[in-house]
Amino acid sequence: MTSAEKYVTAAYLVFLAVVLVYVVIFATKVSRLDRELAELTALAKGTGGRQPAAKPPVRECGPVEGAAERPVREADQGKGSGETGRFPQLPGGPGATSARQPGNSPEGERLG
Amino acid sequence: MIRARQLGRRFGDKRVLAGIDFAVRPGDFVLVTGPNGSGKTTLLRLCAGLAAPTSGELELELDRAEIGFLGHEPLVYRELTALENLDLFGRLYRVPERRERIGMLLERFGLWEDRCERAGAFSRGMLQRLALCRTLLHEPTLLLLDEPFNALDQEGAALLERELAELRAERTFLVATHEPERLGALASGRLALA
Amino acid sequence: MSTWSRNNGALALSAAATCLLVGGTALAFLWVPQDADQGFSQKIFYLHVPVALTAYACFAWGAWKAWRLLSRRQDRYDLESYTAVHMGIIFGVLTLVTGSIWAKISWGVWWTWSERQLVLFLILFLFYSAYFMLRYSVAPGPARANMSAVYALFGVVLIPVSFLAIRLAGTLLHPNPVINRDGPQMSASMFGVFCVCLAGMLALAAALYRTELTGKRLDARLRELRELLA
Amino acid sequence: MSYLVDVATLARKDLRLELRARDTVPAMLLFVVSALVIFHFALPEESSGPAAVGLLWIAILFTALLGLGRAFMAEREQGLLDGLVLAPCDRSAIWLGKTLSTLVFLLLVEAIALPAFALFFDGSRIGPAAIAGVLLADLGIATVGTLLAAMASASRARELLLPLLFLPVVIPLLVGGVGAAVEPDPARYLGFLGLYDLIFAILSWASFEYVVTE
Repeated sequence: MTSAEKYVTAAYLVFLAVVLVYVVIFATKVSRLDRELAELTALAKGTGGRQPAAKPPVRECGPVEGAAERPVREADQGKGSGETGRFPQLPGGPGATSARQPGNSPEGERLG
Repeated sequence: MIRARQLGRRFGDKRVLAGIDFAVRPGDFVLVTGPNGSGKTTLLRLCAGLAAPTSGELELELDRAEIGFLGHEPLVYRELTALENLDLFGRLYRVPERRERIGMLLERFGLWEDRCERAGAFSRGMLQRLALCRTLLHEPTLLLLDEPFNALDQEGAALLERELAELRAERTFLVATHEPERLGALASGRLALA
Repeated sequence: MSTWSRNNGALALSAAATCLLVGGTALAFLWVPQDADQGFSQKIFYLHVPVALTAYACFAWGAWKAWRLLSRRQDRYDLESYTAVHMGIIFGVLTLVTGSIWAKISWGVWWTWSERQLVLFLILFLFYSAYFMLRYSVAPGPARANMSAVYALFGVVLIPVSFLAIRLAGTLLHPNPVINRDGPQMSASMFGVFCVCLAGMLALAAALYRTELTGKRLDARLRELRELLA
Repeated sequence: MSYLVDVATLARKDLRLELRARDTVPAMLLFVVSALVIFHFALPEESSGPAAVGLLWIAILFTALLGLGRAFMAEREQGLLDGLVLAPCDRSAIWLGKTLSTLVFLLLVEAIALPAFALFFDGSRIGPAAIAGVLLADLGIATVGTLLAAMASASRARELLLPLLFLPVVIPLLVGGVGAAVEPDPARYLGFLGLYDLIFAILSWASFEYVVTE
């Protein structure tokens, strides 16, 4: 093999190596996604019913997520089940007329 | 004047505002209340156009010249004097009879003696008053005030209440505050964020 | 684009990429006559230049998506621009490696400042590495998307300007520039095979781009789901 | 017309801030002179040949980098960019105002740096073409640099990020500047610098709005 042939084959091998490394990195990413999905489906099964979500098991903060688990805020309670977040009812302030726009959905008093 | 449908804002993974619906019509005085971190400041920044919603829509019928925004930061240059700061923003907002208006505002907020003082030398309360002067400088039709009373002393708070009562008639307000009862009389509506 | 057509698109593209690349390389080594003056070493030409052109295509695609982001204001373009630039820098690094191998064969040195394409890719590599530094140091959100888009647009404008600068610098650094083969004269068959290799490389880039984009969208959706359920 | 008034207001504000604080220009001056001295000791035999011009240009680029690092310091530390973005003026006026003030600082520093270079190294290199090259390149440095400074100031590691963003983009300026000073017929290089300034000034002017708003 002349030196030129060695180098040309080396170039093609480098190209192949880079593509393979890329595929390997992408595979690890897919497996991480798969593990995460499994975790979430377990979470979903666990809180399928209406009772408030048990405090989710404290996950060690993976370098990617980073955000520590925050207890569910009251307003977000209805989020998962497709309702819009409702706000706690406030005793109507004296003379507080509602700045609500017409035709607001009755179930949540946004304002006033 | 402002209409929001399912307004939401997320910072990275943290969802600060979700599914907010509200409308503010001209002449309203809406109080925004809620604990720290409930997104009051973010809501005001969205209305001021300083931040873009990541979900939902926000309609604003005003252009920037008619909006007065008072945030946690006084938004004044510490190296410049009070007069120079107001003069800078006066020019940018093309305020007619700039000098008289600046003089009147400084007088009204008790900053006239310190007008040639560097803003850096001001106390936190004086900076808040200077920021209020800057916010009211161009007579905005919509006022977005984020906890305007913090760092104000007794006299400053009284000044502000008088000012708000005076402007209540012909201006629209969206005020985030921790003491809603202080402005309860003026309020025409309330938006509670949890 | 519905997910059905997106997944099949990636599949079709990768299939096209594999057969085009394998076919092109086979033709290049077995069927095409050797180059008159360069002999066997000219074969690397069928790899180095397609990879370089694909890198340009990826940067241009990233800039096009960035332009759409700034004009259309939809944040899905941010992810697409980011993935395209990511593809571009991968092919850019490949170009640098194969280019230095080509320099080693032709002139016996691993790096030469007289090969304009190579120097341009070095500058682009520096430029787009800063693109990723910028993205990692700004908090995710509309602000980051806008800035990355503006930077990607700068990049694509920088390519011709830098190439012009390198040509000017060429006469500056060493007055007698080495004869530089911008585009070697190729016989019809060589050009044909070259086009096959180029098409294969572009298809490969498109396939990788599509799959990586799906991966990133999956990431985003999972994060949303985690939030809803958490 | 009012656009220019805004630009003038903002530029005057920056100049007044600098006069009041007096921290950027003196620092840049000391930096450029000490850089030249260091280059003399670092490359003793180079200090007469054409490479000396290269040393001048390296000093100019890194001094500009120092100045640009401080360009949006006040706006970022006190959150003042919001104040400027809220103003009804066109956002590119903020960019143009800052570019003009940066340009003034750069010219002030070069008014000292060029004579110092002539003194330390050989003055024959500083011909009219070299000075024209420096001026044209300053335009490019100020326009692109201001936009990149605004980008870098939005990130956490702004001192680290600005050089990374800035240096690859100004390589063509370096080539044009050095070429204008060294080459016998500098016309091509000055033309190239002009082209660069034109292209990147328009691009920066058009895209600044997206860098400071969401």
